[in-house]
Amino acid sequence: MKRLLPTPFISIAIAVTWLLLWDSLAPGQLILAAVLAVAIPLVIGGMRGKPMRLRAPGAVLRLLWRVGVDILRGSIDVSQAILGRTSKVKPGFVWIRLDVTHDHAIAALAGIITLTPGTLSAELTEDRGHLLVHALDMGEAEALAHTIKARYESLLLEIFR
Amino acid sequence: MSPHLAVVPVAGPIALGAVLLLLERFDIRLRRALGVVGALAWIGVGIALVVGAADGAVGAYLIGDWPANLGIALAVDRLSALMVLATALLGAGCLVYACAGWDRCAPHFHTFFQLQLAGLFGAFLTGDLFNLFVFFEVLLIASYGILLAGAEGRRIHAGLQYVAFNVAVSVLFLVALGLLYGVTGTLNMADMAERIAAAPPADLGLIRAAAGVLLVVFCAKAALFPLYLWLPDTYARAPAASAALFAIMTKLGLYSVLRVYSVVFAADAVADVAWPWLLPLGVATLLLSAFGAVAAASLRMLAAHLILFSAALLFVAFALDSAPAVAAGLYYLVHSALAGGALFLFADLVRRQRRHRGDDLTASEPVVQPTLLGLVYLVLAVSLIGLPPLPGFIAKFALLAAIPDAQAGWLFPAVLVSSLLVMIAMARAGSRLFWGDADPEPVRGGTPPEPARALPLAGLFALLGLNVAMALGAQPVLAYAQAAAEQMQAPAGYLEGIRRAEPGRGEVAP
Amino acid sequence: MSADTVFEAVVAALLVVGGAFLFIGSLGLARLADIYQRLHGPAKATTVGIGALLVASMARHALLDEGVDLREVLVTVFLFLTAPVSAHMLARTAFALDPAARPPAPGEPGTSRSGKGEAVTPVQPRDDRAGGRA
Amino acid sequence: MLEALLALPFALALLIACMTKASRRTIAWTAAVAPLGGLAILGLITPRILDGETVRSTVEWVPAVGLDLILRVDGLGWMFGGLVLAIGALIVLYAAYYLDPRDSARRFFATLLMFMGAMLGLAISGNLLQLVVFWELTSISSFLLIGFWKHRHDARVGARMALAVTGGGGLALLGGVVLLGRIVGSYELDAILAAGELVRAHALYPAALVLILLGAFTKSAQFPFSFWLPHAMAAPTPVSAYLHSAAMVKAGVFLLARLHPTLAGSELFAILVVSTGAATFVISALFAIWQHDLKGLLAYSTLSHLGLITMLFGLSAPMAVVAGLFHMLNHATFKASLFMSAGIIDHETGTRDLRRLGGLRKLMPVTSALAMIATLSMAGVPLLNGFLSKEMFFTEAAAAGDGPISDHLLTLVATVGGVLSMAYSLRFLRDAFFGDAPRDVAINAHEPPRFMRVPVEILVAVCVLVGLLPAFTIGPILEAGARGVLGPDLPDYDLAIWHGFNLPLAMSIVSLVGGLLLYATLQRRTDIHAKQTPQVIKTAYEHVIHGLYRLSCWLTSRIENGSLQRMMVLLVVAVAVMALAPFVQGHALGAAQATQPLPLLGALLWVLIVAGALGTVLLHHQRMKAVIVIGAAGLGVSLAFVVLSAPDLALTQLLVEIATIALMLLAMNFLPQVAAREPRARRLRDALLALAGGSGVAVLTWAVLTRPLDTVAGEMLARALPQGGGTNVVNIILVDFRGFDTMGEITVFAIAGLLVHALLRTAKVSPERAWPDAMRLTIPQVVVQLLLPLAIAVAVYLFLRGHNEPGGGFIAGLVLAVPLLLQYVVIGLGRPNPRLAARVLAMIGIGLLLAVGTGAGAIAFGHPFLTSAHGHPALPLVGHVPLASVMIFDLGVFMVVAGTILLALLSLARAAHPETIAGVGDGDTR
Amino acid sequence: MIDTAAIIALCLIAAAVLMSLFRLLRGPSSTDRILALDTLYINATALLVVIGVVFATSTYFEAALIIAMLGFVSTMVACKYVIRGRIIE
Amino acid sequence: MEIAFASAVGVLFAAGIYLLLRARSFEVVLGLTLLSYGVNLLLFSMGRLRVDAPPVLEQDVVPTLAHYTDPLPQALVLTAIVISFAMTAVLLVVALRGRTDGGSDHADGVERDAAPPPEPTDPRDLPRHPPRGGATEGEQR
Ligand code: NA
Ligand code: NA
Repeated sequence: MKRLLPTPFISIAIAVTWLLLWDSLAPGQLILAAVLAVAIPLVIGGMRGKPMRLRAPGAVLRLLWRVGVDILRGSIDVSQAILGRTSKVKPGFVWIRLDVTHDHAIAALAGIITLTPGTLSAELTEDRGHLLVHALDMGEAEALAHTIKARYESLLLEIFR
Repeated sequence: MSPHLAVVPVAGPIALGAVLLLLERFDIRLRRALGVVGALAWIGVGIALVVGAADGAVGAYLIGDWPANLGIALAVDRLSALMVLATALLGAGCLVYACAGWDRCAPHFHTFFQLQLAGLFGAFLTGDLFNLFVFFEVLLIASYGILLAGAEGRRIHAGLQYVAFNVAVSVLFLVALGLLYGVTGTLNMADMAERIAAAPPADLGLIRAAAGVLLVVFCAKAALFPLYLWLPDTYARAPAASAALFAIMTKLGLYSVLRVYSVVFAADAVADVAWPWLLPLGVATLLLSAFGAVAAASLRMLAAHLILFSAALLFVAFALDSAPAVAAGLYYLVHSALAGGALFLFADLVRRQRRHRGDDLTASEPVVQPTLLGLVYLVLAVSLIGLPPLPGFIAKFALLAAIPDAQAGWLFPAVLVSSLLVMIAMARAGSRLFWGDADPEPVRGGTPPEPARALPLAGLFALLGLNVAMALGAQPVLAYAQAAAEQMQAPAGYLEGIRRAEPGRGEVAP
Repeated sequence: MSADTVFEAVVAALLVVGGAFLFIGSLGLARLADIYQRLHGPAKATTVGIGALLVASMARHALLDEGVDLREVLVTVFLFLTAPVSAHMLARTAFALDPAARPPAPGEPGTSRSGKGEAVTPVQPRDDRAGGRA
Repeated sequence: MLEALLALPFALALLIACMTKASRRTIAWTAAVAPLGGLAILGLITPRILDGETVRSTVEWVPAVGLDLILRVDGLGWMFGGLVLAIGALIVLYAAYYLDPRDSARRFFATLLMFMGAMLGLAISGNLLQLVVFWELTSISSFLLIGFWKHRHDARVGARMALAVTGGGGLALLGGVVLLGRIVGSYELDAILAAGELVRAHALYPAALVLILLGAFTKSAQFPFSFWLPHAMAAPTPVSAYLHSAAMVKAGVFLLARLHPTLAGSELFAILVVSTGAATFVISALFAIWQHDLKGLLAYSTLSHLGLITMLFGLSAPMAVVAGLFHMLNHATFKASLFMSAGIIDHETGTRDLRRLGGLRKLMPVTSALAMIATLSMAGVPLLNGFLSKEMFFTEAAAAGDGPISDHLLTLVATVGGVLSMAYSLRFLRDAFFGDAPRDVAINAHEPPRFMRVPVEILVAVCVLVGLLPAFTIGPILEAGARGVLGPDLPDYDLAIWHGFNLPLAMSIVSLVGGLLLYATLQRRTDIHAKQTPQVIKTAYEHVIHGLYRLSCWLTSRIENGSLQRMMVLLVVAVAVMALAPFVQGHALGAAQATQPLPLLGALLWVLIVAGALGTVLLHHQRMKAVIVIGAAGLGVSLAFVVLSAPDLALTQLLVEIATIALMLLAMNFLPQVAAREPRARRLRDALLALAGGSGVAVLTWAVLTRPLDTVAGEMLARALPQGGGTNVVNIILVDFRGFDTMGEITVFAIAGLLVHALLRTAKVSPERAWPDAMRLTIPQVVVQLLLPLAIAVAVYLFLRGHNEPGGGFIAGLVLAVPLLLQYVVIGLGRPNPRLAARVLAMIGIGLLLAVGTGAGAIAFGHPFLTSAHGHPALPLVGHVPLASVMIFDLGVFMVVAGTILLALLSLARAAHPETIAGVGDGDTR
Repeated sequence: MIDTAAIIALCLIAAAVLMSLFRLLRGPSSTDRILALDTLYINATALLVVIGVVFATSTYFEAALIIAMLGFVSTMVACKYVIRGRIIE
Repeated sequence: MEIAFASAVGVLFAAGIYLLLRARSFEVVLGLTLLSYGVNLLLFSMGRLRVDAPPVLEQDVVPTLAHYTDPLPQALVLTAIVISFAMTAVLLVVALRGRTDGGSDHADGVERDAAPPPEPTDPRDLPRHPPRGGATEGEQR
């Protein structure tokens, strides 16, 4: 099994993508999806990344919900910042020490930070210990860092245990 | 004869080129053998096509079994068959020559070479204007391949200009094609000819403008004044076998002029769109290229200008737009491609036998085989100057004879004076190469150059032999050329041949 | 008001909102003072905007009785995957062009804070000249 | 038989050329077979010739252009051919002794025989074109013979000069002959000789005449083309004796005789020929007096005598023709013997300088005696053959009263010429054979080997015999020759030594006495030895040639200055002219029909495209910026395709755009990042050109867009589904209707990849900038590694869908290649992987084979190339699957596209480290 | 109603395109221009989606998908070029 | 729409021609890229401009030119795009080799007209505004 499906998550993603693309659940498509899900990771061989294991599906859903809400909420704030007087904006950087160590988790966190309006993950240190975040409206830097760690990183720690 | 023979010269070399690519990990001798076998096979196909076309039938081959105007039709008539054969002959000679060693230095050489042949064959055979463009591109990019693979230094820069200029010309080709499609709604040459003949007067301006742009395209490829500036440097710097094969590439431009302006723009309303320009420009090119030959500082530069010279003479011949003149031109075309190609091979031999002077026409350094090379040069020079009894003379004479009285007053002097200039240039070059004083201070050291080996000589002699054969067998060749010219002059037969071709599949399902 | 009308209104609203967010994102790109601020506009408002538009599009297909075209989910997914990466790379590019703008990481020379964790480096808004010299 | 006559010298020349091992003697004997055998054959037909018959033989060569091998021996041909062969035989004998052991006898005799064959062919040509063929052959072989001593500069110059002048004349002759053939309607000699009236009345006659005379005059070294002959004296003496006295230079006057019936008889002919001949006759004789080189003096004398003969043919009276032919023969005998004597003198004393020679009658009495007799014949002393023909010349000059040139003038010219001839003959005699012994030369000079002198003895004997008994010896030959020219017009004449005391005899006496006095006077009053003759014409020629060379270089370097910009400007201008021409000629641009309103999107894309294009122009100096900005224009174009109903195009353009940007940036790492501005004037010029070009294209496009369209595509739409088996018509066109285009297109693509690989594999390229250590991109890496498999799934989807929806092999290939590129960008290539390139190359090769193979597969089923087949076979579980042969074709496309892009990008990426992407075929290539 | 909304959306996107274009041409840094191009790609995706709505077709889905999936490749390549010079290491 | 389209094509051509006439290889590549955009649009438009009529056959719609735009030029343009991409790749690499082999990125292989641009110390730091007074850009550091 491990040899056939070295990266199960990616295989699932492939199958789902395939079925979405055809917008169909016909038997033929299911077979093809399965074939591709097995074949593609094998074909790309050395180019595939480290296997990724998702635990705690509940945490995944919670994270998705939080991110979704934050995106919507943040968007409005950012819109105000853009539409308003730009000189009022008080931007700034903040380094966040990371507790997650898994590459996928770091990437997910960085992605979430960027997708959530108002913040942007600008750089990861070489040792992957710190993430540089740029905030459009700085407010309290410590609070921002805390929010990020509490709202997202904790869930990610749960997921990428 | 199988009707599928028409597509072999295109599909065959592409397939062979791909196979040669896959065989690159094996010994180069395998690729050489396969390549040469292929080249000989294309000659065989060329002969078969010529034989098949000799009766005057226009063979239309419907690729994909679609009607000619929907799909792409190949059209084998006397002219295209002749061009295929000439290309195959020249190509075989060049390939044999290249197998002497250059193919080791140039990565993917054998693949490029076959694909270049495919491009040339395709361009000669196609009956579709856009497909002509595609094959132009195939042969061009393949020519970049055999020009630039393994190249260094100045050759790269010559290549850069060649590539850039040709890409620009290709853009123009597309502009012309676009406009023509936009007005006529078709791409098949025969179909387009009929639609142009029936075009409303309001469309004539656009059609003529498109035809004019297209003419610039072909003339740039064929190196007509003032669009020939790219040629001398490129050809003079190309590896021998490539330059030799390039001898037919300018001829492709000429072929296209002849084909397109005889078939597509044959209607009275547009018949005068090309020829009136070509005659004076051809004469200008003739003289300038002759001057360039006199000024040439190296044998290859001389050869490059002789390529120009031959193209110019062909422009004059074709622009006269009469069957005898075109016939003389076609005969000259084949001859000059073979002889010009041989001169490039010869220049390379000289270069290899003179360590320090290369093929420079300066103070002399003796070649290793003066008698052999001297004789070869003599034959080449006689042929290229147009001295008897070699084909150059026959062609030049036939052309002079075909010049109508009205134009004789200025064309005779132009042709004769330019020939004289070429003669002076070649005499000067030959006497400097073979009769010079020994170097006052010969440079010593290094391994002395070796005499030419059998393989390159075989390639060169094959081309020379063909040239001599063209003189001995001038009558059948000229008769064929005459018939081909008459076929070109009466495009109705071509149109009819394409129109008659029926696909094997049924009509549209209801 | 029938359900369909409500549905249509929602779709229309989504379209307008999506468009608006796109507009705002690009406006931010045009208006904001330095490159780091500008990065926020498109990276966010566009994501939201396109999300809205895609939902509208899917809904529209459903309205036309073509079933829900789930394929468009893929567009959103791919955008959400790639947009942060772009922004991340752009930020690093900006740092590369203007290394002085990058606050030193904890532990790096020049930092005032001992890698205690949440380090905040206040950064003044940068004008154009300083923001990017390339 | 005539064929054998002509073939003999050529065949033997070829044989000798192959005799690499043979001794000089064997070669010489072999060579002698040619003239002797030829004479024998000629002897066989002599009775028929003397009966007035014309012997003919025709071999077809190129009847299509009227160029056949027609051999035609009439009296003239017989006479001239015999002369060529007879002198040729003597020359071969002479040369056998003359040549130095270091000279290549093989090369000499082979070339000599080739020349002999050419001369013979000239003499017996029954077709004017064929005559031109042999004419030029004599030029070529004489070029080789004059330059025989190739190590000598004067020989090379002389050879080139001879070729330039006589070869050029040959081209003129070709022109003249073509005109003549055009007038007459045939190139056959019989027809042309019979058409004299027609020719002279024709409007083209003057042109034809001038061209033909150019040929004749250059060959016979007539004024002002005479300068090449003295310089040809750098040739070995046998060559001079043969070519420059007996044979080649006679070709010109032979041609005058040959075409006499056709060309002669007009005032123009008389004026041109007589004046040219007269000028050559007198001026050359005058120059001959001051020549210090033995051969030089003989050369100028030859010129003078050729002038004399030319003059005679110009006079056109039948008797003048007879005299001309007679003098042609006589001159050949005495001049050939004189040249041979000169060669012997040179051979024995080591010099040809008259200023250093002298008293040779004591050192080599026999040779001296022979030479003196020949000299006297040259001077026109009675009892020798030269006297007889010169006497005839005087007669004709004095009798030419009814011609366009005054007979008094001609009498005067003839007499003056005679005086000068006597004078230079005397100088030759005195300086060489009398007086003191040679100075500063090897004094052990003695008689030459026995057989070297034999040819001279024979020739001098002929001089004497003919001089004493003309009617018995030369009479029949001359008559036959003259009949060949004049036919029934042959006059009665008497070849006697004594015609009574008349004006010609008086002229002879005046010549001899006057010459004696002149020489004595010059000898006493001036120092002949100190004077150098001016070489005005030769200098002029050199100036012309040098000027020509300089002009050529200047012109060529001015035009071909190697500037790409110039090429491009000319291209743009040419197109502008050609596109504008029809509208200048009065064609209308065409009526516009109603246009469509511009939608908002259209306006937006217009702004995007225009801004992108103009932004690129404005920013082009800063290349990185320009690349980004040009991306906007590309995006605009893609979106335009979307709006204008071309989804396939939009997809392709988008993907190509991405790949292009990657390519440009990959390459730009090795190029300067900025460019200097060019001069303002040039920018302005280019801007104007650009404006003209752009607006021209815009107008043409607009004109097409606003007229109705009737295209073949309607039928394609109709047939796409039933016959092409798909609903994406663009894809069906690509893989089916015009699959052949696509095959060519992927060939182009494959070659591009291979070329990029070839160009970068062995090159040593280095980036413009150095960079610190590599950086890790952790976050992008994670995303990209997730994206790649998904993108592959999308590629497969697009590939399968292509036949019915936007997509297809090409797009799928790009969708595969671009994420792979991204993978390399983000993660790097990792360890060098030589097998990577091999795999990619194989992918390209197999792709091409698949595409062609699909086409060929159709042939196997008896259908034309690339005929598609499709069906919907049912598979278990899956159901009906649309399958078409074009999918295999499309798979080929897919493989080529993906492989090529990868190859190109990888090659560029690895450019600085060629070892990592190299690998395929390296064992062979380096 | 949907059509009107779509037109409004189109107008808004058009304005977005123009502003991105402004940043693209104005710069000043290369990062700004790359960012502008990236934004243009996203705007283009939006445009395709809205066009699909207006024309009631899914023909343009593939184009949108491709831009969403691969549009950022240009950005990545350009950024990598500015940062590293060598795009592929 | 036709005028706008034609004028956009014209602008692309004008810009392309201007860059094509520049002396340096990279500009020539840029020019040819713009020209290929222009010519692709031109070629494409020869089937006339149609909005919302992609040549992807739909059921119940008669496959005629009245309902679909002309597909043929689209196929031609696809070929043209592919070929121009191939040519661009080749040209770029030849330019690159010309630069590394000959030391110059001038299209003629030798510097003409103007001195070669001095390299900025850090090429990423380029002047934002072209300097006034005729100095070349490269001279500004
Ligand atoms: Na397709
Ligand atoms: Na392109």
